[in-house]
Amino acid sequence: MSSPGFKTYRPPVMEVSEEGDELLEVAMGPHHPSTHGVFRMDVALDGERVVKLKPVFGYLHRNHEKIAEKASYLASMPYTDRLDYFCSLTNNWAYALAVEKLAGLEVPERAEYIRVITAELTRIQNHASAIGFLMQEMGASGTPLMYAFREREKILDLFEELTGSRMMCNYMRFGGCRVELPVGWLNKVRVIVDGLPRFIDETEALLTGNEILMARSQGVGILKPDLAINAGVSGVMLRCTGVNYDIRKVDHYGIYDRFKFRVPLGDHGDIYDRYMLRVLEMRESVEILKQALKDVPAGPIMDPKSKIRGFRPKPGEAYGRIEAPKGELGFYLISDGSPNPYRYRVRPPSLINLTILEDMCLGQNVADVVLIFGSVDIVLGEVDR
Amino acid sequence: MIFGLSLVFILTSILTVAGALAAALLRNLVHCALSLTVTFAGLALLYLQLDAQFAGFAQILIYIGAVAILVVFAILLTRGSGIPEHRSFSSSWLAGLVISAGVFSLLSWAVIESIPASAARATPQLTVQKIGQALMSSYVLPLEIVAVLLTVALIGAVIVAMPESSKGGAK
Amino acid sequence: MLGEGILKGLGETAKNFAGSFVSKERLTTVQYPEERIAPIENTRDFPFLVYDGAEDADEAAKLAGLRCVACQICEKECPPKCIYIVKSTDKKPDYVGKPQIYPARFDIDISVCMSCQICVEVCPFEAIKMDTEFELSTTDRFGGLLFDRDHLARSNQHYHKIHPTEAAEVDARLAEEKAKVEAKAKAAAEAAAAKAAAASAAPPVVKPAPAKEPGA
Amino acid sequence: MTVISPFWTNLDQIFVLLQQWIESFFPLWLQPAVGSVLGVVAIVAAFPGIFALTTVLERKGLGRMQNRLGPNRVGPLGILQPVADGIKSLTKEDIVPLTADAAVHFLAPVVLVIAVFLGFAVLPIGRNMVLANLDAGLLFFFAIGASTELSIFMAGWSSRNKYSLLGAMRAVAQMISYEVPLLLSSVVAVMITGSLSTVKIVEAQSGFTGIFPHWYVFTPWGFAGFTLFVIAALAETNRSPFDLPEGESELVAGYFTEYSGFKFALFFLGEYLGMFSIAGFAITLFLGGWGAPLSVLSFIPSWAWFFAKLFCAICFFIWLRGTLPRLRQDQLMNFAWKFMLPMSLLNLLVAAAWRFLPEGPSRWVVCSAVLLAAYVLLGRVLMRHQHLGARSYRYAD
Repeated sequence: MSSPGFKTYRPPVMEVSEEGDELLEVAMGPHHPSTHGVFRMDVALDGERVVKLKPVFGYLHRNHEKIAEKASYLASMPYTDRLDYFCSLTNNWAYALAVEKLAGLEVPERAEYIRVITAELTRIQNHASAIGFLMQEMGASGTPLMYAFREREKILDLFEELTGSRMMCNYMRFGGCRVELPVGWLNKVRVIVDGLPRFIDETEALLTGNEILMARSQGVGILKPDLAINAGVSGVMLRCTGVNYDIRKVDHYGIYDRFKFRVPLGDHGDIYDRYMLRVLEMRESVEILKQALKDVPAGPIMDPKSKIRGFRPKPGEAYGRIEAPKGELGFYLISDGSPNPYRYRVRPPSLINLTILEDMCLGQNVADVVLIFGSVDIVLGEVDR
Repeated sequence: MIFGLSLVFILTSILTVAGALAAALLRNLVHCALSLTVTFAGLALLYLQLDAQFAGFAQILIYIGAVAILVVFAILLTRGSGIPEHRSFSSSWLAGLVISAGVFSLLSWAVIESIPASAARATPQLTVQKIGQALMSSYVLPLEIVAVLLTVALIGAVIVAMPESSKGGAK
Repeated sequence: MLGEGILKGLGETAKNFAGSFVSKERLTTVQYPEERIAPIENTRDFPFLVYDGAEDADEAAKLAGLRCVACQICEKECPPKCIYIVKSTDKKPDYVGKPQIYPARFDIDISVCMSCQICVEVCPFEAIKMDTEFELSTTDRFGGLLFDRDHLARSNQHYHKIHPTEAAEVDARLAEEKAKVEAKAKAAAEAAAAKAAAASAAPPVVKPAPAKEPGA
Repeated sequence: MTVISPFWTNLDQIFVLLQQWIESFFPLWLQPAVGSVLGVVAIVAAFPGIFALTTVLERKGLGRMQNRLGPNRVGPLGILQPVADGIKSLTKEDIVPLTADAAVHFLAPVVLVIAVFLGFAVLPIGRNMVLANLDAGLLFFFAIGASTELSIFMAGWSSRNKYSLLGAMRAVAQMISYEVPLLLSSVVAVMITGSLSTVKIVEAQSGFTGIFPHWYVFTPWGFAGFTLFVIAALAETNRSPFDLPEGESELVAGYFTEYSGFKFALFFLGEYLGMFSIAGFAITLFLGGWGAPLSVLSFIPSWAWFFAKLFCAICFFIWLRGTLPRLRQDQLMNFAWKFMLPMSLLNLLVAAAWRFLPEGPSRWVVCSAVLLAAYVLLGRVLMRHQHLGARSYRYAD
């Protein structure tokens, strides 16, 4: 396939399959109803079977990393909300973790608890939405998506009460959190977390045993463990192939060691496994939240030593990573002592999970390409940065 | 009642003949197939006028429902739906005209011969029940033979359509 | 048994359908223009400048009470650079009475601002806070979304209305600072008075030192 | 039959009396023509009216299933929404692609709507309220049903667009392969009644034992036939789990991608009317047509029962649409040829056995046992063949 030149973009030339009959060239996106944002797939079809698939992205590139090099450390924090705009709090946490490693800041106990609580709430509403969108692709006209959004609204209201904005929280600072918990916020979280298991049971009752869902997703878009590891895939995509790698257990960052939770693993690596893993991870997050909510200590939420303005970390480099809902989200910073970083690099889990899209889609049906793409659960803000 | 024929009969026959002509003369193959369907519909209306309900509905079900779709699919899958470049009339159209005139005259002679005989008897009161009983009693053997024939044809079609790769080893 | 899962799913939607007539929890629609969700206290939309004075003060009173001293920290720290400040040439006394520069011009381009409230965080004078007003649609894409100083200035009472707890803390801190400054000024005044008294008791040969600027 | 007061019988025959009263104004030789014209006008008015009601019902029903309200801005409780949709589709510009084949592009929705309206001719809406009491009424309905595929193909091919071509091919393939189980599952009712006429089928089901009606759906072969008929009907009208042709997620809108304005609305009218006519036939064949569900209630007019059952059928379609994801094309075909066809053939055998077995519980047990065993066995084979099934998940240490 000729790569598009910079001067004129020539559409991919018409391919001829082995049997010699002409391939049907279909470009899915960027205005296709099923791509999560602006993403294009040039798919060559032989009848209904996919012969060649070239993902084309970059439509949402906002030059995030170059801007970060010119801006101060604090000024990049609100931009991290815009990376994976479904989970702004985990993005903030990853960036704050990287800067704390760079500058050697300590985070008080209460801030650590708040970080775990907000991160797990983010994970639940992200997985619920991911399942909802996957079912939407399968044609279930929005009912599972509306179930997910009903719960997501409650969690977003919690975020608004805490940070002031539903999706663009900008809440973490280097060495803690920005604002003290409003009065009664923890009780509201307890009420909502108690309601979550009922929502997960409802979703499972609606979907897990559904024969049509099984027919459409079992054995479709299979990912082999070795390919997943070599491609650097992370998160649910990696664990659905049976590889036991969860950064919360590997890195022991934050205070995850104090909580007892399990990491579900899949055996087949197909779409049904990814769906089930997301459901089981939601249940584990509820367990973590229950344990975390029991003993949130009093105390400061900000390391007194850390300064907001004129923050000049000593020269050096640091790589902070966390288990974001989409996978391993990492920030690599090089500081030369000046108030703005010399190099600011984001390791986007969505982009890296997307590199193996063609391997999963070859030989599958065109209706499944959309499903496989949906099951990877990506957000274009993070893919294009 | 013009020339002893009812108005409705004249209209349907014009429709049928027009459909047949269009099927022969139109350039675009899919248009021909669709006008062929109009002819089948015209035939069905003629049956219904003769109060042969079962024949009329069977005609619609089989010809419009299956044969027309088959013809159209055949045209589509063999990439024949493009506009043909050469003229639709072959060079030896004169010979074609002579042959068709001959066939037409033969047919019309046979029709005229048979009219006096049938005009005497009133058309029998036909109900679907009688057809069913006739099929099951006196014509049961031909029915079964046709059934076997159709099944064999079906299986043959499936084998022809099976992709080469699977025909060899067990898929 | 084939179809068992589908029947369970159907039962689930039926339960949800019936539930939506019964329990409020299963019918979450808020009819926006007529019904509204209770305003959440910490909400932040776009910044506004705080001034100490009456709600319906006129231009001059607004300017007089304006807390902003045009130090341009927020202009430097704002990530998308949507604040534009021009310093004034003369000075006006601030809430403590000390003459301070004020912004002759303070523009925020609402279409660029991403309401990240970093300006609020870095402002040392509690002069800029986040408003909860979100119905800002205008037909004019350029002028309509460029708010100038008078459009941005809102009273402290408004601030108390939208962020009660936060406003109370800010006022407490300002009052405490004001008290400290006055105490210092009073102490300085007494010291000056004591020195003046001592000087008058002593021979009047020495000219009394010029009265020190109160609260310098 | 319990004695029913004349008031109720008049109410039951109100439309028939109305028709005769209007006919009396015309000369004798014109009366049959006027009668049939009135019948046609009634159908053309009633069923598009139900179509309008269904669009609102569908959107509100789906909304309620998804914990939201559904349209309530246009008119009280959103009742006038169809009027708004109608005006919108009328005023929208009707764009025909340049390369499209104009004649066929225009004819496709016309043929679809004509074919679907013809299907209502043989539907018995109430006691002696059927437009054309044909001797082979059911055969007429299936013949007309078969010609709607042609119009879908015309739409898909004439708009000369990759997506609509794929959508049309899928739709026609799906409808053809589901027509076979549809016909076979309805043959069961014909076999027991002994006639193809829809009116006779309804009369055969109109008796009561105790207070329970003799509907076919209450017999084992009837219930199996009914479920097979409904599943095939869903596929025939491209509804809910089988709405693949306009699968939004892959092919933007299937065969009517290139249609806009009123032609697009005509396609929707055609789809919904197809849904009503096939639901009407499911009611006629298996749910006792216009018969009352309980002998006590048989004073209520017959057409009221028909429309009540139609309303329940519509709600069932909406319920399915709100719950089930969509099947893929090849799974759809497998299901038709590997599950529906064998089950409906077996159902024919069971119905034959039912007819020749003596009365009494023995034939009940035999028939239902055979059907249940076949269903469970076939279901398990189908699922295991593609090794589908519930899974258990392990956790890391």
